[in-house]
Amino acid sequence: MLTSIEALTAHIKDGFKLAVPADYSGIAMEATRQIIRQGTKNLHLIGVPTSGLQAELLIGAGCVSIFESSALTLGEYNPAPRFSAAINEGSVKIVDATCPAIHAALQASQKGLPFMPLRGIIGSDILNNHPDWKVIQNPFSDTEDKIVAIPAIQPDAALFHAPLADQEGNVWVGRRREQINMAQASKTAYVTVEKIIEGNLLDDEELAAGVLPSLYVGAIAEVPSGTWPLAFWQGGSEDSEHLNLYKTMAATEEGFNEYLQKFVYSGEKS
Amino acid sequence: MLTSIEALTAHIKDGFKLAVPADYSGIAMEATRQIIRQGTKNLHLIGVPTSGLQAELLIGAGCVSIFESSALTLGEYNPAPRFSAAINEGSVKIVDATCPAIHAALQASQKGLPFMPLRGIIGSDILNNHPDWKVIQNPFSDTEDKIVAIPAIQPDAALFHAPLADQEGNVWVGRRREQINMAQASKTAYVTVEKIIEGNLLDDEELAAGVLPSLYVGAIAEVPSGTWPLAFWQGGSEDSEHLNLYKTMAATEEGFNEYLQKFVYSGEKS
Amino acid sequence: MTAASQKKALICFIAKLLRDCNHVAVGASSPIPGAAALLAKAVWSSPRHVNILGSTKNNFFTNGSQELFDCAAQGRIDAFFLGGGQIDGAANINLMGRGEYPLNTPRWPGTFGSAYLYFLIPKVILFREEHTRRVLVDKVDFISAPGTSDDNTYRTGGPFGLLTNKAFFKFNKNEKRFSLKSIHSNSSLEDILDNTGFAFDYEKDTPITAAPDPELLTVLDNEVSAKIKDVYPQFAQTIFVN
Amino acid sequence: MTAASQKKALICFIAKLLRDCNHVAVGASSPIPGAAALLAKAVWSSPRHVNILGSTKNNFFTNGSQELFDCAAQGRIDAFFLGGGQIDGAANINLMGRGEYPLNTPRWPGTFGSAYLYFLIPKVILFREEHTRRVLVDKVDFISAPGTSDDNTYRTGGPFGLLTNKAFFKFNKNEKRFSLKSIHSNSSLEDILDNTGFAFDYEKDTPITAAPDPELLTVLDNEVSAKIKDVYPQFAQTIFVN
Repeated sequence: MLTSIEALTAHIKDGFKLAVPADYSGIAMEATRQIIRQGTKNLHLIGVPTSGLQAELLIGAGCVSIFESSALTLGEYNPAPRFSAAINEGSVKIVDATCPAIHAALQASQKGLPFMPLRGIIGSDILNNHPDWKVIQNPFSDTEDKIVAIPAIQPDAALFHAPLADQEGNVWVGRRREQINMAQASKTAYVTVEKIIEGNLLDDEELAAGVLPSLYVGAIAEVPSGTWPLAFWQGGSEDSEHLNLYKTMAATEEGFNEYLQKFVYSGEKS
Repeated sequence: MLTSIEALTAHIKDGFKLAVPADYSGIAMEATRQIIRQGTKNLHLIGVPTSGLQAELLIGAGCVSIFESSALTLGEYNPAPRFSAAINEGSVKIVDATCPAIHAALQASQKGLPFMPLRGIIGSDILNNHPDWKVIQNPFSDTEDKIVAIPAIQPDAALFHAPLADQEGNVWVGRRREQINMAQASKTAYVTVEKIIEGNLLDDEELAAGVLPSLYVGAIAEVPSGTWPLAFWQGGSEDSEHLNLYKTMAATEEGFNEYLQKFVYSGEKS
Repeated sequence: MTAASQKKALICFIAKLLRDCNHVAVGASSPIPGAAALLAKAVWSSPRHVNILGSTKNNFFTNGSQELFDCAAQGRIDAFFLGGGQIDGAANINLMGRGEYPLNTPRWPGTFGSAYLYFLIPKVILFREEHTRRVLVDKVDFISAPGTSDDNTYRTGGPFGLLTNKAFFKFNKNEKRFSLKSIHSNSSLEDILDNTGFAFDYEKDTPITAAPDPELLTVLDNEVSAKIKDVYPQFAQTIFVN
Repeated sequence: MTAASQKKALICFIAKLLRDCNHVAVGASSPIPGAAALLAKAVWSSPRHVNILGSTKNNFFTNGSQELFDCAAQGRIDAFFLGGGQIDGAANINLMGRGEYPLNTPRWPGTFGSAYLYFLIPKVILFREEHTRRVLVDKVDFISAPGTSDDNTYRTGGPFGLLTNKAFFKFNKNEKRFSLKSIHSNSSLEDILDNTGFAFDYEKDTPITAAPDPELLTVLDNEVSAKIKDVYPQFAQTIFVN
């Protein structure tokens, strides 16, 4: 259960359906670089409910065949150059959703349901272009009342970064409970953490309230500053200088490859 | 927001749809006695997903017209005498469910959905006798695949007991997250707590993970040992002697009325 | 056989049934199955996860009381225990009451999660100590949860077997019938036939239930008893000397 | 009018629109609406609840990133802000990209929660500083979220108005049309007509947007600035002297 980052990402195979959280949660960026280093291909990447630099890098490095999410945003560093290039080339299949629909699809999986209904969406071109959603009649209404049915998505794995884990394999995610939903919706979860502590997080009721139990966890690796260069809600702020550098270098494919060489394959950190 | 127990229960009006948790959660027993004292009638009581002495007392005292739940159990003090009497007399309308269906109905309300689908149940006499559930075809299956649709239940209020609240109206429920679901599914929540503390529970990320935010809370009263004679997961164990006494006294209607006189109207505690 | 050693034998019997499981969930008021799960975990480290529901200390769920049901639907609970005021020969169980619903006499607490968990947990062990025609009936008065479902109904779980204080039956899903597997040493085939209200398959020479492995009993008494005292204090008093 | 005082004027303008709300949610990268919500709370204690999404310290949600959507569906969020690369005269918004989907040029980040929140939050204020025909178009290339729905569609929310750095429009749901309510002092009716790509209702004598209340500005500068610095440090640098 407690392992190295290399052993952790080795579980993530070609063609995996991989769920990752949004930037305000905890992004396993070091694990993402390791996925690129190990050469994983054809990921079906699910941004829950959005993604950012993580998806941008994986798409740019050619690891992704399907990207399913509600947005790919680099925040103030937008537009995302490799994502934009992939869109223009049509080289990655994009499944565009809206945030609560991604949550609903995962929650259906978490609850073992074939689908969840969801309000809104009707009249959006998202619905007209989505390959999987259906519009059904609300069975409890006597008059016309259409509602969107969102089929379950069960990822092969969830991958994220959290503040703490213990030696039993429990992970403290605190208020970032979308990580609990993601993990329970997925077949398993691979988690990098700032720190692995002695004892059992569940022995303290204050901590227990924010714990993902080990039942749902496949592997944990201790990776301090594992979200770099992104911010971490229980850690450092973003490395703005690096993100500006990324924006500059990734503007061309050559520059992006140089970026990969330097910051992914050679592992430089500034 | 912070108020007396009398002011808190005064919000609970005749005919309210009232959600209460199961005994392992936190039962607002002192508030329950105050509801009886104030003479509330025609409650539609929802045990989430079951209830115990709380429902038994409210039914016995004539406060309940509908009891909707998956069970009413006094644990080792079963059978529940006033519940059994009400069943025999047909004096209370009973809507029998199964635990995850109660959760699904509340979660539909929490999510603003008209219904939630739910696996299982088909072939149970619960389904044949339930007034509200429907069986629908899974819209994503090409072959016959029936699934139960559970319509939303939106209680007028949730009522429960929790360890802590702060002066801003935030409540710490810890791992007892069904209380968060109940509160969000209901129009508002009335909460008794062991202790009200200074400051803001959300300022500490360890505590924050187990907090029900004040947005969802209508009133809070500080009621130490508020679950007596029931146990509390963050407090004392049950008063077995009193529960045995209840079982003996409540075996007859006269004995139950004597119990009410002594332990509810006169407020004795042993 | 004393009452205590009879209960210990049931604990050891169940423990062996749980050895192939990863995660066993048990109700807080089910001390014999709970003790069995704790014993199996102590002896074989399998099941790896034991969850005592309703308890705070020995329960690792952190997502509220709905997590049990979600977890079952995810296929992450391998074994669970159900009982019933009535259990019939098709493994239908009745937790609602005797007589005609809704005016049952007696009325029992209600269906709890059985109408769901019975469908979704692969190894549901029906456990009821009382072995009488009052409990083991030809047809339950109310189906809280059906023992079997037709092929069109989504069902990944169901009854594995039925354990009482007289015998152990396995359930045959295709034939929708129990078959007697072993008879406890305090009973006999005649006793079973006299006290079972439903028809079931059996061999004339149905074996006696094997006595509990002495090593299991030793671990139960010496290592697991403290844990059981912690979770089920009143029950522990009835089976352990001190 | 300096850029800073123009932004402060927008903050004060929005604050007044939020005064009748109990709970306002704002994105972490929406500093002007966020500052406005904090200002309104400071001055009037209304809205009582301000939630800065994506922030940790100024966000009271504790149920994961789906709580925003659940909370909106419960009717517990009174006001929210949406923008868009394109906004059209029927209040349809496009966050997806210009040109034909899916090969947009440019492609923007995506629809986020707009296709849901626009239906469920009563007072959605469309806020986009840029007021040009590039942004305010006759018809969006892609409807991320529609401005209106037919009567059979469940919808409890929608557009209240559109605020830009030139003007404020209110949206008329029945006529599915914006009507110009006030023109900021740096602009004119002619300027608005020149730079708006959709038709809208207006009066010849549309008033000038009132200058911000000096008391509001004082509270903003003296009391709320610290809070805004805390939440939006870079933005605070651009509008506050120190």
